[in-house]
Parts: sequence; structure tokens; C-alpha cells
Amino acid sequence: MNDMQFLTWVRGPGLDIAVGIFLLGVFWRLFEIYSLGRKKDLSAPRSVSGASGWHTIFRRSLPPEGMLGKSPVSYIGGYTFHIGLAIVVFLFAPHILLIKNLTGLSWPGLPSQFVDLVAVVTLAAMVVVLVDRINKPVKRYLSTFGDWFTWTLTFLPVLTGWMAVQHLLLPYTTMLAIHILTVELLLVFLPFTKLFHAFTAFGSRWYNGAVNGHKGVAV
Amino acid sequence: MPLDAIPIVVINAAAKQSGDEAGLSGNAPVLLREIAELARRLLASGESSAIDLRALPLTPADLDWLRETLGQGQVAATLEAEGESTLSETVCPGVWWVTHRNETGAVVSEFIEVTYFPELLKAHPDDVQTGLEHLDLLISDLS
Amino acid sequence: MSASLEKGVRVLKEVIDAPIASYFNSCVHCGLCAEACLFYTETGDPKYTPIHKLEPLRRIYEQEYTLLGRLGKTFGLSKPVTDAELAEWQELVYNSCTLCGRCSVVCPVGNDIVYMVRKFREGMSAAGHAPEGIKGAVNRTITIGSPMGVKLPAVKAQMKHVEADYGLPIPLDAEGAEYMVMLSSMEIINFPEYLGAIAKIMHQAGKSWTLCSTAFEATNAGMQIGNSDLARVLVKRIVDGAERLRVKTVISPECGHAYTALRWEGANLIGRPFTFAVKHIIEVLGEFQKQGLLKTEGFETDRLTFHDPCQLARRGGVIQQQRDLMNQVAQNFVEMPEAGFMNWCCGGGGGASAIEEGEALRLEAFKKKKSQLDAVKPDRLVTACANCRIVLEEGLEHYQMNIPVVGLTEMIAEHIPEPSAEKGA
Amino acid sequence: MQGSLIDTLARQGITRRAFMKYCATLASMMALPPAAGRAMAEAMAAAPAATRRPSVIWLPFQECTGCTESITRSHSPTLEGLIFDAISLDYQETLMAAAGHQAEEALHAAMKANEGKYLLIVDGSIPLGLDGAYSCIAGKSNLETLKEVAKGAAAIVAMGSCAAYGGIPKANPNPTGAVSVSDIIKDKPIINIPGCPPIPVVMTGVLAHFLTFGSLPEMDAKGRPKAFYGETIHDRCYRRPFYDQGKFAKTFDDEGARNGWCLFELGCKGPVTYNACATVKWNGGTSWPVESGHGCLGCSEPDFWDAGGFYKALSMPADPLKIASAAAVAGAAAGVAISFANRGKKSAAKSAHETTTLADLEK
Repeated sequence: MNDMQFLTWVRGPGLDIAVGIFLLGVFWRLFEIYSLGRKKDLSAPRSVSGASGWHTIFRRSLPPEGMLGKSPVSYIGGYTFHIGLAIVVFLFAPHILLIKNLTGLSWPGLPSQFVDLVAVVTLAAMVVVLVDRINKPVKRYLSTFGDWFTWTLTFLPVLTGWMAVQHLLLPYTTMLAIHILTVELLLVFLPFTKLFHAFTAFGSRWYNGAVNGHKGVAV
Repeated sequence: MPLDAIPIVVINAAAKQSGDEAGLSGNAPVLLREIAELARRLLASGESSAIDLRALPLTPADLDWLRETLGQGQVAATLEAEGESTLSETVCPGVWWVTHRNETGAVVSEFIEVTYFPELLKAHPDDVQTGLEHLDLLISDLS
Repeated sequence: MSASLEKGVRVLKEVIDAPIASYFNSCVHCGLCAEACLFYTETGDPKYTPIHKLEPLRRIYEQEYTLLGRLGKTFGLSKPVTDAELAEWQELVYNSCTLCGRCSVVCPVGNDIVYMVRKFREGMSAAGHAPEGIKGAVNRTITIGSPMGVKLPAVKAQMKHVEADYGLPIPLDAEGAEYMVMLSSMEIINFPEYLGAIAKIMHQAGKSWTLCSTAFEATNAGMQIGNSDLARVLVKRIVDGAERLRVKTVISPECGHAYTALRWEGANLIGRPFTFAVKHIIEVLGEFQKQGLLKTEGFETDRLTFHDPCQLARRGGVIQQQRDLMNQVAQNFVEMPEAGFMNWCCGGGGGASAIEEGEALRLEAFKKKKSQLDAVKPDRLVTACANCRIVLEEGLEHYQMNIPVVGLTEMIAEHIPEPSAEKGA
Repeated sequence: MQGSLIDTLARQGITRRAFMKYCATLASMMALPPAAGRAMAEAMAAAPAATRRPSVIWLPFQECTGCTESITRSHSPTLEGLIFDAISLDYQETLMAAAGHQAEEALHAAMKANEGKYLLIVDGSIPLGLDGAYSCIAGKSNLETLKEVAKGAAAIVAMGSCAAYGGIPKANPNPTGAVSVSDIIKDKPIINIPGCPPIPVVMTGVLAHFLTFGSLPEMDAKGRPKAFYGETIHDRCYRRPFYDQGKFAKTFDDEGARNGWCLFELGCKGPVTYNACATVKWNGGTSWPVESGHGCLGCSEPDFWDAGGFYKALSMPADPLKIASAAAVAGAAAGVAISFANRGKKSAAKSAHETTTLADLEK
């Protein structure tokens, strides 16, 4: 298989399989998780404005009082790489084109030099977060194979995408194909690893906000 | 029907946009620094060098800007050899703008040469020899 | 004598629900919950990371309720949870967790970790891995009626003393009273001023109230040990008492877990909504204050600070009232850093104070409270939870800090004019 | 013929300066540094013109003659013609006057006379289906002919994408079983000059190199001369700045298209296509596809015909997703099935509940 056939495979059957497994996994896992249901809370609710599941979904994106200073690397590194990922994934013109092709939705992109810069910053933030995971006793203690694996799964698409654009190491065609392949690996594993928090974090925040909002506590 | 009656106009990618900045990629100004560096090298070591303008991602507007910025110096030479070539010094002596065209007048290559005198303009000893033979012939014809 | 691993796992299968499933799938091992837990921040031992305290629960969830987990279990890829593991986890689930809920409000993906610890305790207790101290408290509450072994005659004796001291009647079993007042055994034994304070406050507000002979004890060790069946027995006593006396509101005493057990868990334990309201005494005082029924005179002039009981503030939603009340009677009220919603636990909530073998850890964790206090250097410390009060006093004594601890209700009552003086005016 | 190549040229009225100019241009087109042009001119000028011109045999197989058409339209006809003059094109069906047995005789005579020295140019792919019956010349399958002629060749030039990679005949489902030259010949130096058709100057550049240095130029992993295929169309494209700025034509007749913005979104394969179009251009330097407002088709890359469609951007799926919706439904079904199993398990646990008494707290 030459590089062009490789590229065409990842753009064709590879993508089809990856998106298929991704969708299969996402639907299966969402049903599996949320169909467990929960009991209705029979205690008399205390109604307080700002205390609800929906509020918490948004509020929990900000660090609670006193927490930023406790673990600045987690917060700043976390913000940087999440926002960076969002910019790179959703505001790079070729990516928007893919999304448009798959969903019909489209929006303006950012200049490629800017996206390029963001990719570098994102990679740097991810490395910092990784070093933090190795250095911090708590993170190291909690870390399992899954943590290292998912970090790699997330890091590779950004790295290979950036390297493809920068023409580093391998010819663009090969690197682009590898880039797409790593994205497909990410898609395949996302529903079955902790990366699934991309979906469940919203459900979790909602439950937390709803359970505590019932008590009139805006968490 | 005359050719210009056909309602097709060439729209220059660069000239289409309004304003002076239209069509500029930003790559041209960088070249000025490179030319300066080459000129320094010429003074220091006498080494001639050239920049292949076709090898760089320059828009037509970039080329126009560069040509205009470097300006027209005192020397301009025209070479008729399988199409016209022009070699003209810019306002910076030692910096030459070289354009090669084919018989149909299309530009086939374009360079900036940084040299005291373009190699192409110098006569080759073999050619001088041929010229001398021709001169001899002319002289012998006189007698 | 039937506690077993199987029983524990079965109970966990019962209580694992969608929120727990969502939480476990969301955790990214960021470790931020550790930063919110005083048992970690004061010891630096990563095993006290809140989410780690739930590791056996996570495995049971995955092995029972996810397809991949089931396959893993079937093919021996993931080993089942063992009795020895649960025994090992007992310290993490009970000794080093006060159900303060601080981790639940910092988790960036929104995991309500304390919600899971509470549920995990259901399985731990059914598997026979609850600490002896809490088991004893449950035993005494169920069989005697109070975790400290207080019986009705002791309460009656206390009532007599208070009536004599304050010159106000303490109604018992008064049907149709507006408020039924609950006590915690700490208050009966250690802080009898509380009952007097209630009498004064109710008298001034002109509200009818009563104690209940069949339900005077508000604490619920069943909830602390994490067993709903036993917690239900205790809640049922209160519900029966309140319904027999046809009261409108049951007042939970200055005790955090009593409030949570009755206010938020009670209806769910008995499986139907209450026919009466449940309020913490601080909430009631707050209402009286708003309605102008709480008139005080004079001010405390020394430097005071307030320790928010977790179950009242962060876990109960009563945050502003205690501050308004403090300001009514204190001129020099200062807040500790992170007070209110983000306050740090005293270290002894959730049954932890009943665990003898957990004392050293508890005192270690108290350093957090110490640092908070060192930041404001108060003359006295006010709180609204008898358990917090005991734990705080122990800790302050251990660290040789001379800061008396007082209950907010009593402090308010001290500023209520004497009934006789009122008559004379 | 005597003397150096430059003398040969001079006899035909080509001056030294014209030759130097040509070499400078050729070097520019080969993306060589300007100094290399001078070196090339000097080397070629000094090289003794062969007493007998190198023999070149050109075999056409499954092809459309587009490659030949392209070469004969070289944009500096006189000079490039001269490069061809420097060779002896002994067999080229389209161009040669001879036909039938005469032509075959010429072929075999040239092979015999120049055994081990001639340059073999092939255009078109070789069909393997039905024992090669899809394409035959003089009663022989292309496969037989190629093997026979390749045996005595010094080197082989696979001219055009068909000869280099199989090209359009090999496009899915490849009914004739077409393969490239390098799929069959393994023991000869082969240089690929892909493109559909290839750029004429690449051909003359390679010939010039062969004549000057007696060897094939440096090649990349796909057997192409690095000089011409060293960089992508995209990297050399004059519209590249617009790509970087995020300015794209969305349709062929929108404002962006009129402004000459990047054609990536219209399916341009420039980023993955290695060729010299952006610098050399076509038709005497007049223009090239992107300059004319159409994206690159990627014709110099293997299997360009099957790379997902000419008008699909590179970041788009090459084929429509087929299993996505079925997978979503299957996932939902699996999820529902697991839900039922889980709920059953949970209610079983519930009905097995024995109310805990104090005694039950103990083991």
C-alpha cells in the first residue's frame, strides 16, 4: 500500500469504520449508563435561583473558590489544552469542511498560522499536564494504563496534524494519513475509555447540580 | 468579431482587491533582507549569487511590489537569444533583475542576481575567438 | 450475624444508579478532589483522594452494569472485589470521610463523590465492614433510643433543671403544637443550655412548641453507618411522633447529620413525602429574625468567628442565616478564609467522631481548621452543630489553642431579655 | 559529429548565451538552485557530443497518447527539440514514419545495435488480464514486449501516470488487470515521470541529465526525479497565502473564486500532490490548473483516480459513510438490551433485599 492508497483508505473505509464504532459505542454506552435511572427525591425541595442541573453544567467550568491556587497546573493546563483542542478541532478550515460534509453544519474558520500556533500551545499544555501527572503524587497514584493510553490517543492527532502541516519527519501525504488514522483511533476508543467524559461530564454535572439544587445548594 | 469583444476579462488575483495591500502575501518584504545579505556577501568575498523568483511562493502582486521597490537603476541590457531576456540593474548597484522570455514572449524564468556583472552578458573566450575569426574574415575581405 | 461480601455486593447492585454510572465514566483522574479533602491536604497521603475511596464500588459497577466489565469479569480479566479489599477500604470510607461534600463541589466533571460514598457505605455496612464505633452508636440508638445511651428519664430530668433555671415551661407531647423540637444526645448531656435557649426563643416569638417523648433524639447513626434500613427505623420514630402530635414543623437541632437524615433523606427512607416541614433551628431562627420575632439586646464584643457545619451549609443550603444571626448579636464577627459554602469540615462529621481508631487521623486533619483559625485569631468560635462543637473542642485542646466554642442558638438566647425583665418593661 | 555539444548546437545556430539561458531556466524548473544552472550549462557544453547519439526506444502500451501529445508540445520547441536531436529516437509509433513490419524491424535493429545502452521510454500501463490480451502489438502482448525490450535497456523511463503507477486503466475495478512498469521489471533502473500527462520539461530535464551525466537524476521513494517532484503543488502554489489566511473559494463562481482564493474546499489535491506545475506551468508558461481556477486533480500521484473524487476536499470522507447510521442503530439496540439486563439485575437485587437488623451489621 503506498501513501496515497493509505490516505484514501483512512479517508474512506477507515473513516467509515471509525465513525461506525464511535457511534455504536456512544449510543450503547449512553443507554448503558443513563438507563440505570435514579429514584425520585421525595424530600420537599428548597428552591433557590441558580441551583439546578443546568446551572451546574455551566458553573462547573470555572474553578471553585480557592481551587485555582491549589492545583494551577491542572486548571491552567487543563483549560489551555481543552480550549486549544476545541480551536484546533472546530476552527481549522479543513476540519470545518469535514464537519460540514458529515453534518451539514458550517462556520467560519481561523487563519492557519493561528491554528498552528494554538496546536503548538495545546501540545505544550498536554506535555505539561503529563509531567504533572508523573510528578504529582495524587495523580500518579490514581493513574492507570487508561490514563497514559488516553493521553497518547489525544496527543497524537494534534501532534501528527501539526507535523503534517509543518512537513516534519514524513512527507505530507503519509503524515496526513497517519493524522487521520490517529483521529480514527481516538474515535474508536473514545466511548470505551475515560475519554467518554466528553459526553458524560455534562450528565454528571447535571445530576450533581440537580441533586444539590434540590436542597437549594448551588454547586 | 474582434478579440476584445469577447466578454471575458482576466482578473488578476492580486489586482482584484481594492487598496494597495491587495494580493500581497507578505513574503516579498522578507526577500529584501535576503538580498541585502547576498550583497554583503558579494562585498566580503566577491561571491555572486542569485534568487530564483519562480521557486518562491510569490503572488503577481508580490513581484510587482518587489520590482517597484527595488526600482530601475542605470544599466539595462537586452539579450536576444531564443526569445528576449532583460537584465537590468536596480537602484541598488550590483542587484540585477533578470527576466528570461521564450520566443512567444512568455516569461520562462526570473531571477534576482547579486553580482558585479551578470555572467550571461560576458562574452566567452571561445565566442571571442569566433568573433575574432569573423573579424579577420572581414579584414581579409577589405584587402 | 449475617453480614457478608455477597450481601454487600447485592446491596450495592441495588443502590448503583445512573448518577453513579455517569460519575464513574466521567472521572479523568485529575486528582482535584484530593485538594478539596482535608484528610489528603493535611496528611499528603494520596490514598485519601476522595475518588480513590470508591475504587471497589467502581469495580462492582463496571463488573455488574457495563457490558465490557461483565465480559472482563467472565473472562477473568478483571478480578472481583474481595472481602479483604473491603476491609482495607473501611478506613477510607469511614475514618477518612466525613461526608463533608467538599470534593463534590470541586470536581470539574461534576462528580458528586459524597453521594457515592454515602451509597458505598450501604454495601460496606451490609458486608460487615463498618467501624465498631459507629456500630455501637447505631446499636444504642436503635435499642436504647440515643447514640449516647440517653433515655427519656434523663431528658425529663434535664427538662426539670431547665424549667427551674429559666422559669419557662418545657412542653412534652403537646399535641397540635406548631413546632416539635428535636435534640441530639450531645445537647442533652453536654449542652443543656440549648434546651433553655429554645424555651426562651419560643417564648419570645410566641410560638407553641413541644418535645416528643417517643422521638426526642434527632441523630441518625443509621445514616452515618450508611444503612438505610436502620436509618429508616430511626426516621420512622420521628415521623410517627410528629404525626401523632400533629405538628406543623419539626426542628432539627444543632446537629448536621441529624438535619441531613431527616430533612433530605427522611422522606426517601420512608418512601413518602412528609406531612410536616423539617427545619434546622438556624433556619427557624432566621425566619424569626426576618419576621421580627427575634429581639435581642446587647452585643458580644470579643472577636468571634463562625464554623459552618458542612451538613448545614454546603450540604444543606443554609448559609446566609447564620451570618445574619451572628451580626445581630456580635460586633466583632470575622469570617475565616473559605467560610460558608466552601468551609472546611471539623474532621469528625459523618460518624467519624465515633470511630476511636480514627482519632489520630482526625487530629491530623484538624490542622486544616487550625490554619483557618490561625488566619483570623478569634477569641471564641461559634458553630451550630453539637458534633462539630465536640470535635472542635477536642482539636483545640490537642493543639493547645485557647478558643472556647459556643453554640449559636445559645448565644442568641443569651441576648434575649429575661422573661421577667420583659414583663417588668 | 565532432566536438562538444555546444559546438553541435552552435552549428545549428544556437548561441552559447541562448544555451546558458536555457540551462538557467531548466535549472529553475528543476527547482535546482540558480548556481546549478550554470554548472549544468558548463557540464553540458563541455560534454563531448557522442559520436553516435544515444538510442531511445519508446514503447506505447495501454495509453491515450496524451503523454506523447504533451511532449511534442514542449514550450521551447527549438531548444527542447535540440535535446531530442541529441538522441536517436529509434522507435516511437506515433511519431515514426515507418509502420507495420518496417517499424518492428527498426525496433529490433535498434535493440540489437545498442544492446545494454539504449534508453527505454514506456508510456501506458501493462494489462495482465486474459494473459495480456487486452493490448497487443504485432501479435505480442505488452507484457511480452516489455520484458523483451527491457532486457537490453540501460535504464527505463516510465512516462506518465499509467506507466509509472497504472494510471487510469488501473482505476477501480481495473478490468484489464493493468499494472505499472515497475510492477514487472525489477532488475533495471526505472525512473517514473508521472502526470496525466507529465510536464514536458520534466521529460527533457531527465533526458538532459541522462545526456550530461550519463545517469538518471536523484529519485524519491516513488521513483520520481526529486528535482521536479520534491515539493507539493500546495507548497509552491501562488494561492498558498490565501489558504493560510483561511480564504477559500466555496464554489467555482463565487466571490472567492473571482478573487483567486484557495481552492482547497473545491477539492484541490495540491497538498498531497508532488509535481512542478506551480512553478513550471503549462503551455509555454501560460497557466496551470490552479491559475485557471480549477483545483489540482493530483494526477501525478498513484491511484489519483480513486482518491475519493476530484471535487471533494482532502479533509472530507473519500466515500460516503455507509455503516454510520446502521452502527448508531445497532449501538442503541445494544444499549437498550443492556439496559433491560441491568434493570433486571437491579430489581433482582432489590427483591432479594432482606431488611437489615442490628445483628446483620456483624459478620
